[in-house]
Amino acid sequence: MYNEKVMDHFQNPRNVGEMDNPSGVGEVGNMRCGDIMKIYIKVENDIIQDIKFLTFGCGAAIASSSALTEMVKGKTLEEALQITNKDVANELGGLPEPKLHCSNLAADALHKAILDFQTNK
Amino acid sequence: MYNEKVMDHFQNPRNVGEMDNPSGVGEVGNMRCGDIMKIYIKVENDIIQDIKFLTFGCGAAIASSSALTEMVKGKTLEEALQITNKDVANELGGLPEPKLHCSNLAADALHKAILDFQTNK
Amino acid sequence: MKKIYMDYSATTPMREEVLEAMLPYLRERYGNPSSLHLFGRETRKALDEAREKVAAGLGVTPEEIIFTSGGTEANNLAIMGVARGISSGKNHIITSAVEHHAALDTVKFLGERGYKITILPVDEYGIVSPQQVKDAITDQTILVSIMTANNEVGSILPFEEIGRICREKGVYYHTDAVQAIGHIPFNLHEQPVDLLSLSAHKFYGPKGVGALYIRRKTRVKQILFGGGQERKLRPGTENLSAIVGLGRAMELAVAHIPEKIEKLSRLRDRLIQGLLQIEDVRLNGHPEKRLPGNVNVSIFFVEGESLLLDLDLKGIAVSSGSACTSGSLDPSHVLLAMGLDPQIAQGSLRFSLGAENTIEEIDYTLEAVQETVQKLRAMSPFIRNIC
Amino acid sequence: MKKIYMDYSATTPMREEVLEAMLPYLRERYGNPSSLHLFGRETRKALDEAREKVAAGLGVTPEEIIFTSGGTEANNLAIMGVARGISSGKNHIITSAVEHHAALDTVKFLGERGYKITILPVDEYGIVSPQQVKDAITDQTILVSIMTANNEVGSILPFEEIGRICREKGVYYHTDAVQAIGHIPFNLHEQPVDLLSLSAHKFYGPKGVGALYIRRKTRVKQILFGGGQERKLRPGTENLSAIVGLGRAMELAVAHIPEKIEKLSRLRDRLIQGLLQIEDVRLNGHPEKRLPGNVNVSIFFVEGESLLLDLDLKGIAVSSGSACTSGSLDPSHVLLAMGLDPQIAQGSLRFSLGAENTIEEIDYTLEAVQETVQKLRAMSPFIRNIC
Ligand SMILES: Cc1ncc(COP(=O)(O)O)c(C=O)c1O
Ligand SMILES: Cc1ncc(COP(=O)(O)O)c(C=O)c1O
Repeated sequence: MYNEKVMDHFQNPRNVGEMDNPSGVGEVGNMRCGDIMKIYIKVENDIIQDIKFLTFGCGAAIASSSALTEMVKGKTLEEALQITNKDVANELGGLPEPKLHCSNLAADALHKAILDFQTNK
Repeated sequence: MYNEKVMDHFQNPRNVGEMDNPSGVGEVGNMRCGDIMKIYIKVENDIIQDIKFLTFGCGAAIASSSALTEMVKGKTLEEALQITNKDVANELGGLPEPKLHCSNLAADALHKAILDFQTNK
Repeated sequence: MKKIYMDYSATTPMREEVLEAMLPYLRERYGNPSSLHLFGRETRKALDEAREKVAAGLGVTPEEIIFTSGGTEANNLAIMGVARGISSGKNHIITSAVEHHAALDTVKFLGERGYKITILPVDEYGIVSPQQVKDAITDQTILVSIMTANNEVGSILPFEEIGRICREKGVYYHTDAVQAIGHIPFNLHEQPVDLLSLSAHKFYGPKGVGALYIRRKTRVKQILFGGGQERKLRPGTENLSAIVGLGRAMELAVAHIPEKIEKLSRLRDRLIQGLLQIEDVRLNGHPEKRLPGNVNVSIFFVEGESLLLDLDLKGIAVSSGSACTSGSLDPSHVLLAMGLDPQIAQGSLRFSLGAENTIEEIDYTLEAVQETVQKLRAMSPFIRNIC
Repeated sequence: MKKIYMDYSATTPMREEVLEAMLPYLRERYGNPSSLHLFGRETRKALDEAREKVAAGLGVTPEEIIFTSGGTEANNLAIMGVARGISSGKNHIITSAVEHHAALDTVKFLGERGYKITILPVDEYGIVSPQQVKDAITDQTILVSIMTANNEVGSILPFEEIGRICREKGVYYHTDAVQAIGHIPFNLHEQPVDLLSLSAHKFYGPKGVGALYIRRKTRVKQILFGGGQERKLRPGTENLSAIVGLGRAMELAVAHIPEKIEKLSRLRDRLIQGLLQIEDVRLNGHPEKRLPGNVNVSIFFVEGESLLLDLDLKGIAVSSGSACTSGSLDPSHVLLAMGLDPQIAQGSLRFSLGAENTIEEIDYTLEAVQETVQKLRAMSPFIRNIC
């Protein structure tokens, strides 16, 4: 069902965990399918220096979160804001159809985290 | 589908054929299933001395005709009139359900032949 | 005793290669294809591959193939499924008088349910003309269901032209190709067909599995309810080994069709010629537009079951009408629709030839038929009445 | 890597004896059972014998058994068939919220078609009480369809009492026994059941075949149309090898049930106890009235598919919900009906044990689950929010 890249991110998720004193936190949740993602970012000089995630969800949700954190680390906020859920799915080499809309929300969580940072700055 | 006794009568039908100068002839036909039986009898002293049949029909029809001719030969007309289609089926050790009503009409043909004899006597 | 099978239209023996393909799925690969774990993924893969093979055999895409429990269910799903999928309020369905009961009776059932139905008559060969279809289509018509080739008399219908007319008129076209697949060349990609039924056991595959081809964007609704299998169109745990067998059988069936046709039709023509040399025998079905393995004759003055029974005693397996109605007592609805007298229809035999028949078998059969006919005619009250 | 199958409720491996019984019908005995000739008669005989075996296993007569393509079709035929068979104008059907979709969705479909339907709620264990059924029956009720044992949480329903009530009220009772046959003792002769569905692949038989028991004199009409097979109730060339397999599987399934129950429930209880030792795990389904092989737990703060996936990587095959819905994203309708919070329902796993599981596998599994839960909880945003 999932390709190797997805399974790798699922088995060895990068950047799992909470963060002390994050610059911003974003959470998205989809009540229908129940996946919840929480992204913490540490921003310095408009650059995402560190990023962590917590996810309750299926394999696709966990892999998307993990992949996103890798894609984003070291990027400027502007660059990070350009990343879409679709980019994450592409980075993973594709996700099964039924997972595309429910479990692939990591970019949304990131954007919320950036907004959170910008709002509270 | 058919038991051995039926198959034996089908394979080696007794008393097949026409009869010259029969005492009586009876024919029954069932339009729905298309079986047609014709029974010829030769009667002397109220006894069926000889009997022949011609049948267009399925295995059950042929076997019933054959079995009937054996049952009847040498019987008095009165005895012969007592024989029912059911008796013929029993003599054959039974027939498949769907064949009981359409293809088991030999006794009817016999009764017609007797009637024919009695009417024209 | 010799055992000669000449009832390939009723069902075929499975090819050894097909059984080989199935065996792992009857043994160690038993996972439910809907399961996400390893056991399920390996059977899901097999399911996908079988779908690809069936699609490739038809020249279509895998997403257009729905597996069913056989030709009967495929026909039911096509006809009732289209009827259920229509939202326009239109309600007219056209079929023909020579369809298999799995199509004909489904249409009749919809007739009882308030649909308008037209059952087209056929010519003396059991063929519906494209013009008849054209004339029957109204602005209320949703579906035309007319078979590819007839299972009893073997006539091949002008399905391509019929499809073209349906396409022009914007009406769905379903064809029951149960007797055609693997026996005549076929490329759905080039043909204006929206739905097509097939059944594996008619082309050396397993019994109990078939498929419905549903052209992309054709609106069909499920007719059985349950799990989400087969794109929600056909619920129930998949009959995996049989589906794998269907895939393999399809691969084999579409290979070397011209050679198979050539071989079979030679046998067929020899049998026909021989049979027609018996007095008062007529060939049913079209003399040329005919399945390569089909021989259907009426043998006057004698009845079909007794013919069949006597031939069976000589080791020859043939059919008097289609297998599923041969238990019944009515003469074939196909022969009656072709205008045969009921009594003559009743004296009909179908020889359907296949992969393992030989010239020797044909010749043995011809002798046997001659003997049988002679014997039964000697018992017949008709021959004297009529001649 | 170890491969541990704990998804016997999704499907079972076929027993070697069953395959042995089937093989002749996949090879040389290929005749169509409707054919009158030798090839057909030998398969007709096999069909009759299989029917006798299934009937004997249930304690009923062969005429009361109709073969279908599986449990799904059996349920559809039972429910739609009874609805179609009713001539009194009554139109109320009762079912429960925890039925398999093959029953529930069929009833809902009839609801759309104008039938009145009642979907009874269940208690926290997924059980419908006889009293609820009694209260729901009206003078319009034609059918109660309530399963014997639930496929997800394993609860055994009071089908006997429910049947008795239906009998008293003169209402047909159908029970979906797909998960019960071969797993709990059963003698239909003594039970007030009018219709019962079963599926061979759930008790070590082949996929793609099932049966519907229809008590004599129960009025049921066909729902698919075609040939006259299965007393006109289920048309289509019979899936002969699978039916023979079903017959053999039934023979084997009903033998030694007490011993099988004893062995399985010991494994089951060991697994349950071990799982409950993990923090924040609850058992779903009835603690005692439960299928001997079923373990269903909710593991708080983590999601089912990721649990399943991680266990799969460790070679353990389990299910998160029933196989046919595990492709979908909705939490189990059964767990929701039992009152579970959607998020908790989503973190549920079903272990269904069977013939080949061992104590070692149970212990290995327990360790694996512990590890997996730990890993996934470390990623979960909930555990921190809630605790
Ligand atoms: C033309 C045709 N359609 C449909 C069917 C039904 O197929 P099945 O018996 O596999 O359901 C048959 C064969 O019986 C057939 O010959
Ligand atoms: C309780 C229950 N009913 C019906 C079914 C459907 O059976 P099948 O998949 O064999 O059609 C299943 C299994 O999937 C089941 O567990």
